[in-house]
Amino acid sequence: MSAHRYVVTLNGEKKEVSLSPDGERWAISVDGVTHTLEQTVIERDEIYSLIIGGQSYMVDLVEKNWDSGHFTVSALASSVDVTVRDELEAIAEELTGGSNKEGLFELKAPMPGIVVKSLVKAGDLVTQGQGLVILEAMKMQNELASEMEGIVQEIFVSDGQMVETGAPLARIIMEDA
Amino acid sequence: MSAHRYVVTLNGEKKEVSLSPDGERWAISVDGVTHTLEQTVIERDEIYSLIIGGQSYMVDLVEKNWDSGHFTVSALASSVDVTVRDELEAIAEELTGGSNKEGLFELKAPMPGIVVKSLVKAGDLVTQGQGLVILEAMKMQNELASEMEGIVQEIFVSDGQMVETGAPLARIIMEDA
Amino acid sequence: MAGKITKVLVANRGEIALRVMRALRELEIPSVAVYSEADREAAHVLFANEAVCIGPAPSTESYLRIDKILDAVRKTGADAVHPGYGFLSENSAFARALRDAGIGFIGPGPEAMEMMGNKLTARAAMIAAGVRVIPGSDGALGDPQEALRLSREIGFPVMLKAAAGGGGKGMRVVRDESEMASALEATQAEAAKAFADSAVFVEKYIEKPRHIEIQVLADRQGNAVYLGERECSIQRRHQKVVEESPSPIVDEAMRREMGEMAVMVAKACDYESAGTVEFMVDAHRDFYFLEMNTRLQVEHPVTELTYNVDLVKLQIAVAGGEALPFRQDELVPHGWAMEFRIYAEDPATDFLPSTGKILRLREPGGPGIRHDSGIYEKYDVPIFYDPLLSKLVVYGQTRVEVIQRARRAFTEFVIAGIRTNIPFHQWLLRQPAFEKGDFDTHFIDTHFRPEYLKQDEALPFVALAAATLAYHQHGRRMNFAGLQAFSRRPSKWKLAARKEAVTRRQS
Amino acid sequence: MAGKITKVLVANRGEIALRVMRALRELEIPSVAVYSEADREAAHVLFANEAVCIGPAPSTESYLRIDKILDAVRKTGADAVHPGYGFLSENSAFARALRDAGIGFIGPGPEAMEMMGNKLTARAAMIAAGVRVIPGSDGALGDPQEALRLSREIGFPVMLKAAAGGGGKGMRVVRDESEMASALEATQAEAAKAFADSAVFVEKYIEKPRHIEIQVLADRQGNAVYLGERECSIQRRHQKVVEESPSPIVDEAMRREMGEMAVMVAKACDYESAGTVEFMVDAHRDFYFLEMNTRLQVEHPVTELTYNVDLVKLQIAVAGGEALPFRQDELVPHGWAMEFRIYAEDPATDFLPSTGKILRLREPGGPGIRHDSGIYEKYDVPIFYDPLLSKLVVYGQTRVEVIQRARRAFTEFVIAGIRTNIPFHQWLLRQPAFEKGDFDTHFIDTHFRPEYLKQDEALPFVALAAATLAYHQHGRRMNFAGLQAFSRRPSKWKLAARKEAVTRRQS
Repeated sequence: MSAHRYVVTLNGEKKEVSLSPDGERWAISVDGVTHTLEQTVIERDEIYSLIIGGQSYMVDLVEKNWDSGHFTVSALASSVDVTVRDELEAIAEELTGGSNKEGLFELKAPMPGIVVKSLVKAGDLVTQGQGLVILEAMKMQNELASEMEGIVQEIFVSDGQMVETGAPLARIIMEDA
Repeated sequence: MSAHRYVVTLNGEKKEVSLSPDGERWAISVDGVTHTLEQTVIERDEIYSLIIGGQSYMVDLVEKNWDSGHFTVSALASSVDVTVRDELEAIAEELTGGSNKEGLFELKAPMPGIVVKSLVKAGDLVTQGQGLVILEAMKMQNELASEMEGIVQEIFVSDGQMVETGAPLARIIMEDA
Repeated sequence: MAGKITKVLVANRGEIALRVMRALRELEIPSVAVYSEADREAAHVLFANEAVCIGPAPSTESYLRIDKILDAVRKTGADAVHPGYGFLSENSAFARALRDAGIGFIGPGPEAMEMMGNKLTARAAMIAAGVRVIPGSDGALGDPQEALRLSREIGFPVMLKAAAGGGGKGMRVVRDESEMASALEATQAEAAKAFADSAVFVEKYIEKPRHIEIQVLADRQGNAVYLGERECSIQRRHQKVVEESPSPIVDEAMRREMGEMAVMVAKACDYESAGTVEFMVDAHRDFYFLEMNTRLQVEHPVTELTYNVDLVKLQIAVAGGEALPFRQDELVPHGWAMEFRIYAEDPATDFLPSTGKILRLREPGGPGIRHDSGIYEKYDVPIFYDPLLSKLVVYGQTRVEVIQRARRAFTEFVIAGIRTNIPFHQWLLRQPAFEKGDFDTHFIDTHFRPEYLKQDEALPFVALAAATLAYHQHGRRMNFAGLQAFSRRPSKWKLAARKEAVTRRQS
Repeated sequence: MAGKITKVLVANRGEIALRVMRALRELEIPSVAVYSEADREAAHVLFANEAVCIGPAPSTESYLRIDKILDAVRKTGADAVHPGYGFLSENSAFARALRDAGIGFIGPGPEAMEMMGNKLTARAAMIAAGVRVIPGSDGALGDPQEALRLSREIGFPVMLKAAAGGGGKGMRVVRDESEMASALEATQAEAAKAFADSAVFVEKYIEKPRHIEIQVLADRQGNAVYLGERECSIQRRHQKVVEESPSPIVDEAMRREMGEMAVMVAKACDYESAGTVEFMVDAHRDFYFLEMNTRLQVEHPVTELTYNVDLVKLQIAVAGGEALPFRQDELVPHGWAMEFRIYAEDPATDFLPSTGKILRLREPGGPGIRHDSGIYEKYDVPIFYDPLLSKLVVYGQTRVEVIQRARRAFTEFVIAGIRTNIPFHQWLLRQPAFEKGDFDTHFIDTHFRPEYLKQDEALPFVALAAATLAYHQHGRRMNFAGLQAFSRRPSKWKLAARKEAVTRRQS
């Protein structure tokens, strides 16, 4: 009857989750409230059927990263990102400040595409919402903007370059950083 | 341009196959006749697109056993079983006689099911085509017959027993064996 | 039960449970699945809003248990039950139990089920109502003289049938008077031996019989209409395999005549909901009442396509007390539809059932394709139930277009991991007699042989090439991986495992 | 080219290439795919009988290269080309090059394309033919007096438009006479600044404009018919998103009137094959010719469903010299159809395009669902082309049924790994104005906000539970695997790798 403790982040909220086997079912407590659920694995790490309080759900684990605990879960005609950490890991990360860096904005490619043009260069002062890079994907040009006011520290791409999702495009730092 | 040699069995026929990379394509020779083919891997070990002489084929590797070289390949609205062996392995197996045993018939379950009834018992004389076991699967009863005349050496199952595909049900041996 | 239906329990499994749940979802009525222990992963459980386990795998311990289904109804607060086809769908005790519990039954009343459930009482009632049945003696024949007299009335050829017989046994065709005496003696002897009952009766022998049925719909207000015919003559061991609507041999006049007779049958048993009146049709296109199926049929989609109706939603409306939304003269069929039942059975080995995991599923798409399925990729088909996996229903402007479209659809259809009868359908769609619509219920038995099944001639080379490439590339990768094995950066999980291993070794 | 078509090259990609190849396969005509280097794994390449690479990823170097497509035609021996929509489908030079090479073009002649390709000449020709166009000045306005005089003729409100403008820029609505002078001055100044050309013309301002188009079909024998209308007002940035047939505002009389005008347009340009005449319809249901699209439209399936025809097969028949198989009075629509375009773009982030691998694809099924798709599970959507992935087309008896069915279908539809606009469709299907059919081309802009998108309220808990279970179980397995690692029986492959490693170390 050992309960396993996790910290789960979903839609920006952190939840304390404890999971314990309960016969052929699971007891799962989220922030202190317990639910009983029945899980059937249709395809390991891929497709589950969950029955929770009599309600039936088909769930697809679309993306998963076992090391970071990041998942994209598809169910109920929609999908959502979830991060699961062991409780001890989560505490350790909190103590060391994790990888959060304040006073810094890194623009990453939200999709694969071709860099049409950089709108700014290193040393430029930019405002929040100002366009930094134009990225073309699927015949459409998209202006990608800065999320904070600051100075352009570096542009990582050159015009005409193809980039993958997540590729760093530009870094903005706080003026007094 | 080293050619790799395989012995491939398909529809009961053995073919000598040699495979050599040819730029971005492959040259594949079957019993001395060479074809050029282009392969694109859509999903590794799962889905290929092959273009052979301008003709396009989508191929699914449905079942595969890397040790035995047994594959079930689905393409062209149908499927077929294929066995691939390294040339040296194939020769070695031929020399040791493989696992063929003559003068013996082992009845195996062709599908999962429930044994309704054994129609014979050990020591019975049976003719070719005589029913040995009735197996029920999906509400239908199927009488499974002997492929040779002989003596029932053993019945491996009891009435009411559930069996999986390939489970041995009965063994018939030649009268003078 | 009366008034609006707010939650429906579907007392079935497989494709028909999904079909019913789709209609419910369109009406925004929550659905409840019931399932046996073997069906926890079944498609209908995954689709339903709620799911209740009702017992072990054998249907006698689950899907056929009225008490357990009533428990599930109570537990979930469902106010109506849809029975699908098979299982309890024509069980009048079930319909009665629901009525007694104040739960709606989406189907006819138990009285109609009982009247139509017994072939002999149904026949008698239909004769009384003026419905045409297959002419024959209503009781056992005494001597050859009586047999001769009745046969002359009916007209030769006739069929002698053991009263206790069934499944094609104890039957003998008599083509003219001279054969009667010896045939009767032989049939009686055979009947006595096989069934310990020598009673034999005589019936008109139907040559080149076709099985054609009429869809009817009736409401509580007393309205009843017919929605044309379905041709169901492509059968194997009395199991339908391909159905179509319209029938290649039914014209407008015949449709009206059969339809009106079917409505007469429905009215004679005070029918409510969707039902089917089955007829036997002979080579002269004369038709005879066979029986009434007091439920939704497997092959209902071909009618839905040609009449552009949703029979399940109409059943639900009628069960909720609504009147039918159309009159007979508003029901005009358009186009042509054909249903191909996809069974988990291998046509190459005498249709041996096949079960196992569906490793790959790729469904046909594009114009004129409807797929009513009870499976999905990675589903493990259990051994306990009917082998019907899904139904591919094809629609088009003409019968020729439907056949061409079905051939195209089967080039797209991939179900891998288990054997199906798709190769049979591919064979059927190339038969000139089938293309001409020239067939009867004996068609498969007389025309099909496993050795006629054909694969594309390019398949062997394509498969050989693909398998050789796979084996070769896998080997290369494995060798490479072997070389790399010791230089890899250990993952977090491996480190954890190593630590645990060390800890255990120490303890 | 004349006579029977025996092999067709499809000069397109994506769902439309598949749509055309399905028709070809039904007719048993082999199909040839052409593909760019980025499209080697595209669905149309996998579906085709033959496939030819025609160059690098950018369409200017592949799908738009007439010379390369002609090479592919010659190489494969195709005797006709189907252009799909987009790319070269309305390029008269392409149609002419094929004609010169003696290759069939499945579409209209280059003359009709040219006449309709230029908006100004098309407008002039249609006025000459007696077709109603949006009233306006045919040239640039001089002074406010001329503008006032013309506007009085047309009737206020009017729209001032920069002649060189486009895409919504350099336009200004003038509601009454008093606003004219200042509005004209402002628009001219704006035009001069934006387009270096101050020419401005005046046109009737269409309030609450709806985009409604008529499908026409014409053959070489001079027959031309219309197949009803398609309502295409649900647009975002002039890109159609949802189309339906019939239109909620078109009745039989209006359909006939619009249809006859569309046939007049087709005859005025000697049209052959399938084409579409687009109209702008105002709040009073008055309609004006906008342009003719001389090709198959994306949204052709809604017409196929309501008229039970196969437009692609009819195009092929007409291109082969056959006459249309029906007369106007035989064409009667039944039921209702709606098409939902599935785009790879994320409605939550201002419809940002999304590409990547489709990790899971589960398509809706059952009654009334047609899926015209250009994708498959494991397909990697490239970044170079139009974001249209597929079209979900829903059919039913009434508009209400179609909406209910579409909602149901979207509960079944899983496309995972990339973002799609499915959440937008789910939002749209719950808008009362959409349900009532009360919308115009501004609907999305005025009504939609990303924050209106909703997910099921049970999703967070279900996702949390599933992810936690997965993480937990994976961890357990990894620990177990770690403990077992050294006790495993080595496989044949590992032995081979070890041997090779040893060999290399020794050498």
